[in-house]
Amino acid sequence: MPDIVASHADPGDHAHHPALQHHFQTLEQQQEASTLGMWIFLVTEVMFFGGLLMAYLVYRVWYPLAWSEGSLELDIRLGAFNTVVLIGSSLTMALAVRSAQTGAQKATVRWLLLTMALGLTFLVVKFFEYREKYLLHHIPGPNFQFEGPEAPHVQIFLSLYFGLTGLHALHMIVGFSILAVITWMAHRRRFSPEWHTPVELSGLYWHFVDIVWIFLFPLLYLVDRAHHLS
Amino acid sequence: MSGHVSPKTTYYAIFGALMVLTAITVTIAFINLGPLNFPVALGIAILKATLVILFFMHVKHSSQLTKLICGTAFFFLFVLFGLTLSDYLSRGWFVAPGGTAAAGTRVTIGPPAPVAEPAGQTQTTTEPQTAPAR
Amino acid sequence: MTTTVLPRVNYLNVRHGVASWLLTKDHKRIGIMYLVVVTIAFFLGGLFATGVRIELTTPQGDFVSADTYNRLFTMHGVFMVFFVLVPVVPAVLGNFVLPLMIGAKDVAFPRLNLLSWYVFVFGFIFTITAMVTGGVDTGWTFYTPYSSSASNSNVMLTGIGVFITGFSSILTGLNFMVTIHRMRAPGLTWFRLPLFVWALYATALVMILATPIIAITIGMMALERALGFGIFDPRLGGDPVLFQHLFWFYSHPAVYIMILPPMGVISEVIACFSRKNVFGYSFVAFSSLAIAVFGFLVWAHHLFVAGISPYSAMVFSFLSFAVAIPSAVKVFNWTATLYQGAIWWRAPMLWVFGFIGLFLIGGLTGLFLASLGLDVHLHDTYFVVAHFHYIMVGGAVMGFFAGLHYWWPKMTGRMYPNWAATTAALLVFFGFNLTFFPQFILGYLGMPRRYHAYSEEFQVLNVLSSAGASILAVGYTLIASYLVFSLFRGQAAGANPWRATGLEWKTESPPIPDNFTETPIVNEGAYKYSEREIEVA
Amino acid sequence: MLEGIPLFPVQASNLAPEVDNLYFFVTAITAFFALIVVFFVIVFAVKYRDHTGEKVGAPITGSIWLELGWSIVPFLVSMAIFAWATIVFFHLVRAPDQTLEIYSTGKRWMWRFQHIDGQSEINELHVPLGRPVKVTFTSEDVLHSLFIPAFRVKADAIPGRYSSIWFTPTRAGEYHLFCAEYCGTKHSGMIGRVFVMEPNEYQAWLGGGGGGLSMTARGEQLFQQLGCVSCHLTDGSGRGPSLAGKYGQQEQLADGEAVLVNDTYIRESILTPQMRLVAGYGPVMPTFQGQVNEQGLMSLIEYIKSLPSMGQPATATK
Repeated sequence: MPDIVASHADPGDHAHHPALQHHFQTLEQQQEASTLGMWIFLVTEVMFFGGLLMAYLVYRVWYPLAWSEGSLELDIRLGAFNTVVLIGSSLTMALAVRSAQTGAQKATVRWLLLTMALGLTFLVVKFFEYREKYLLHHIPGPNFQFEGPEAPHVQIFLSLYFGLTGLHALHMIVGFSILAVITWMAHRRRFSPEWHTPVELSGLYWHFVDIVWIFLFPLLYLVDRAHHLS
Repeated sequence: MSGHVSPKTTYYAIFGALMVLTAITVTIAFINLGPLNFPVALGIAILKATLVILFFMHVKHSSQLTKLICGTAFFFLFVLFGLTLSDYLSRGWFVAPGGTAAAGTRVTIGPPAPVAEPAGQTQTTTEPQTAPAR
Repeated sequence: MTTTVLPRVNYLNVRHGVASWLLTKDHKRIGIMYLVVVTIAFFLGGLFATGVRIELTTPQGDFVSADTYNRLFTMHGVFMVFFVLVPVVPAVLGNFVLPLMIGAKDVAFPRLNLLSWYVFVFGFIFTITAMVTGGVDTGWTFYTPYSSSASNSNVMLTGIGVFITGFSSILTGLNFMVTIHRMRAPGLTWFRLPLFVWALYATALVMILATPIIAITIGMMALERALGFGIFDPRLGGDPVLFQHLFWFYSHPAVYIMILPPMGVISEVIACFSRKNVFGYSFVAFSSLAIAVFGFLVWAHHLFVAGISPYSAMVFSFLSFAVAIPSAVKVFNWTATLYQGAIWWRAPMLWVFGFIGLFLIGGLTGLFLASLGLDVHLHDTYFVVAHFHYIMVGGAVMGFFAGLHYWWPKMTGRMYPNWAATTAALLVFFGFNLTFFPQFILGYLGMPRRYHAYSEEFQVLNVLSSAGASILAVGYTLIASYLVFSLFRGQAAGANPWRATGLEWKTESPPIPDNFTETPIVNEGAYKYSEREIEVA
Repeated sequence: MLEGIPLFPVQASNLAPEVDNLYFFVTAITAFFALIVVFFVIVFAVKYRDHTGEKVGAPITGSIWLELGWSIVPFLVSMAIFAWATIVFFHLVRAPDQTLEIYSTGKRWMWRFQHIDGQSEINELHVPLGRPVKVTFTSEDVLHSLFIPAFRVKADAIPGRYSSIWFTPTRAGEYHLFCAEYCGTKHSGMIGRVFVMEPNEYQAWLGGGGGGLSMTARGEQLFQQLGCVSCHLTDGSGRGPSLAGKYGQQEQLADGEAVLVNDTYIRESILTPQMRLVAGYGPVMPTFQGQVNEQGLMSLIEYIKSLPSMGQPATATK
C-alpha cells in the first residue's frame, strides 16, 4: 500500500502539511481516504481467509472424527501461548496508536518495538510447531504419514491447518515488515497528533491479523478435541 | 477517527477481558459439551473478535461508513458459508422412491434422512425382525 | 463542428519518453496503458478463437491435434476473461473518466493505481510465459481433479498468472471505491453522479468481495498440484464440487464485473445521444447495486448437474431468476429513455443499439439456463457457449466499444471517421449474430462444448458460425485501423464534440494533466439536457 | 437453404417431451419480451431521430408506476418458469421405483456399462424400449458427464461418488451418448451410442454372446473371495452386522446418528470402513481400498441389494 504508507513524496507547491498529496484538497480528506482504503482492504482479506474457512467447514461436517484426531495432533499449549502473545501484541499496538495520537513520540517507538517483539515470538513458536510436524511427517503431500483409518481425512485437516496458519503467518511476516518501516518513521519523528495515519493503518492491519488468529485457534486446536473425552 | 483518544485503562480492560475469554475457551476444550462444543467455542471467538474490532480498532467511535464496511465483510462471508452449506447439508435429504439416494449423495450428518417407503424391497416388509441384531 | 486545435499542454504531451509513461501516476495515462495491454490480450485471445473456429469448420479433428485444440480454447478463455473482459471497461475507461466525471484531480491512490497496472502486467507475463512454453489445457475453469492431478500442461504458471492478476483487480476496485467516496467535487452528491460512476461503484464492490476467493481457490488448487496437499482430492475424500463452489463464487460475480461497467457506459451514451435524462435514474442506479449484491447469491446455477443437492439447486435457481429482474429493469429504462428523445445516430449510439439487442438475447437465454429442468439438458453444451458470448461479447465488448467511441475524442483529442465506425458497428453486429446464434441451436441439439471433433449433423451450423467469426474479425480489424488512423489524421475534436453534459466534457480534449484548471462545483444532477435547453429558450 | 439442418434433437425418452414443452414455453415467453423491446427501440430510434444533433429531448425523468410494472410483471412470469422448470427437474432426478439397473464407470476416455445379468459393453449402451432404466455411475479418474441428448438427461460422473440418471426409452433407434464435462485430450472422443431395442430383441441381445456371470453372482463371488462372508453372517451373529435386507433401510451408527444404506454408504463402508460404524460393532473391518475396483464395488453393491431380509426365503428378485 505505498499510497497509504508513504508520506513524503510529492512535495508540490502547497503550503500545506508536508504529508498532503497534491490531488487531495485537505489533509483530513487524505486521512479519511487512507483509512477507508485500509478498511476496504481488510474486507478483501476477510474474504481471502473465507475461502479456506469454507473448505474447513465443509470437511468438518463430513469428517468429524478426522477433525478430532487432527486437532489432537496440535499442541494446545503452544497454541494458547501464541494466542496470549498475539492478543498482547494487539494491546501494545493499540497503545502505540494511542501514543501517536497524543504525540508521545518515544512511547510510540517503544510500543511499536514491543509489538514487533511479540509478533516475532509468535512466528518463532509457529516455526517450532511446523518443525515438529515436519519431523513427524505430518506435512501433507507424498511423504505424509499418519496411522489410523482416518489418515486420508486427517491429511485434509492438516492441509487446511497449513493453509490457514501458513496464510496467517504470511500476514504476520508482512505485518512485521510494515511495522519495521513504521517504527523507523516514528523514530525519525515523522508523526504528529495531526498526522499519524500510517501508524493507525498498520494498527488496523495488525488487529485484523490478530482477529484471524482468534478464530483459527479454537477452530484448529480446540473445538474437536472434546470428541475423545466422551 | 483519529479524533477520539481512548483512555489507557480501556485498552487494559479489554486486554484483560480477552485473556479471561481465552482461558475460558481453552478450559472448555477439555470438557465435552457434545453438540455445543462448536457453537460455544465459536461464540467466544466472535465475542473476542468483536471486542478487538470495537475497541482496539476504534470502530465504536468510527463513522457509520466504517461500521457498514465491517458489516459488509461478514455479511458476504455468511453468504458464502450459508449458501454453500445449503448444498452440503441438504445432500442427504434427497432420497429417490426406490430407496437409493440420488445423484452423488453423501448421506447423513444432521437430521436423519427421511426414510423412503420400502417400496423397492417389496418382499421385505418384515423389517423389525432385524432390529435385535443391532 | 467547430474547428478547434488541440490544447497546448495536455496529459499526453506534458512529458515525453517511455519512462514518463512507466512511472506516471496520472490516471489518464494509466488508463491508456491498460488499453495497450488489453488490446494485446484481445488480439491473442482472438487469435486462439480463430484457431478454434477453423478447427470446427469440419467435423473431424483435422486442423490441429486434440491437445492443441484444448489449449486453444483454454488460452482463449483465460486471456479473454482475465485479461480482457474483467479489466476492459473498469481499468481502461473507468480509470480514464472516473476522476474526470467526479471533478477530481486523480483517483484516491495514484501510486496504488500504477502498482495495479504493474501487477496486471506481471500476471499477464506469467500467463504469456505459460502460453509460449506449451499452453494450458484445463479450460479456463481449472476444474479439479483434472487441473490438480491429470493435466500435463502449464497449470501452475497460468494459475499464478491469474492469481496475481486478481490482485490488480482488487486494488483497482479498492481505489475506485475510495475515490467515489472521498474525491467527489463539492456539490456532487450521490444522486447527482453519472450512472457510469454508480456502475463502477457496484463493480468495485464485486471486485473487492469476490476476487479474493478466486485467488485463494487457485492457491489451494496449486498447493494440491505442486505439493500434494489434499483439499479437493477425491482420493483422500475431498470433494471436487467444493472447488466448483468456490470457483463460481468468484466467477459468477465476475460476470457482473464484466457487464456492470458496460451497462453504465450504455446509460451515459444513451442519455447523451437522446438528449434526455436517463429514464428512472434512481432505479437504474440501484439496479446496479442490486445486481452486484444478488450476483453473489446465484453461483451454484453453474453446478446444477455437478452433483449438488437438488434442494440447494432449487434455491439457487430461484435466486437466479431474481437477479434477472434488475437487469430487465435496466433494459426497460434504456428503452424508455429513447421515448420522445432527439436521437442523434452517431457511432457510439449505434453500438448502444447493438448492445441492447445482443444483451437482450444473452439475458433472456440466461433464463433457460436458470431453469432447472432445461439446464440438465443444456448444461455444458454450445447453448451455454452462445449464451455467455452474447453477454460477454454482445454485452461487455459492445458496451466497451460504445464507451471507447464515446470517449475517444476525450482521450485523444481526435475524431475518427463516423462512416467507418458505423460500418464497423454493423459488421460486428451481424458477424456476431451469425457466429453465435447457430450455437444456440447446436446446443439444444446436444453438441457438447470443448469438443475437438463432432458428429456430422452439426457441421452446417458450425460452418455458419465460423463464417460469422470471420466477419467479426474484419469488423474488429476495421475498428483498430480507423482508431489508429485517427490518432494521426483525425480531426481535432474539441472539448465537447457530442455536446454532452458531465464534468469530463467541461475540460479540454485531451485533458490537462490535473484534469481541471480549478475544482468544479456541481449544482445540478446528471443529464440535464432538456432543462438546459429550457433555460436557454 | 436451411433444409436438412435439424433444429431439435429427436425425442426418444419419456422425459424428452416434458423438457421440450418447457423449452417451447420459455422460448415463447422470452421471444415475446425480446420482440416488445426491439419493437420499441426501433420505433423510438426512427421516430425521434434527429439528424442535426441540435435538438433536445422531452424532460421526462421517470415513472414509478412503469418501474413497478416492469419489475413485478417479469418477476411473476419468471416465477412461473421457475415453478414449471423445478417440477420437470425433480422428475428428471427422481427415479421411479422399479427400474432396470445398469452400472457404468467413466474413465479417460471411455464409458463402460455393466448390465446386471453380466454383459458389459464399452461406449455402447443397449436398453429396452418402454422400461424405466436407471444408470448409476462414477468416474475412475477426473470429472466426466454422462449426456444422452435424445433422452434430455445428463449428470456429472464424480470420482468417489455415485451419480445416476434415469429415463424410459420411447423410441427404438440409435442415439448419441456424450461426455459433457471436459476431461482432457480425447474428451471429444469419449462418445458412444445408445441402442434402444424392442424388449424381445433386448432379451435376445442379453442372452447372446459371452455375458459371463451376473453382477449379483460376481458380487457373491467377491463377497466370498474377499472374506466378507466370514464376518457379515446373515443371522447377525458375526463380528460385522448382517447385510441381509439392509439396502434402502436406515442404520443406526455408533456415534448416534443414522445413515441410509445406499450405494454410496456401501461403497464408503468397503473403502473406509471405520468412518461410520454401525452401532454395536467394533472397528475391526480392514479397508479394501486397492483390493477391489469400481466394477467390483458395483457388483458387491448389487449383491448386497439382492440379499433378502432375514427370515425371508431367498427368492430371486428382479
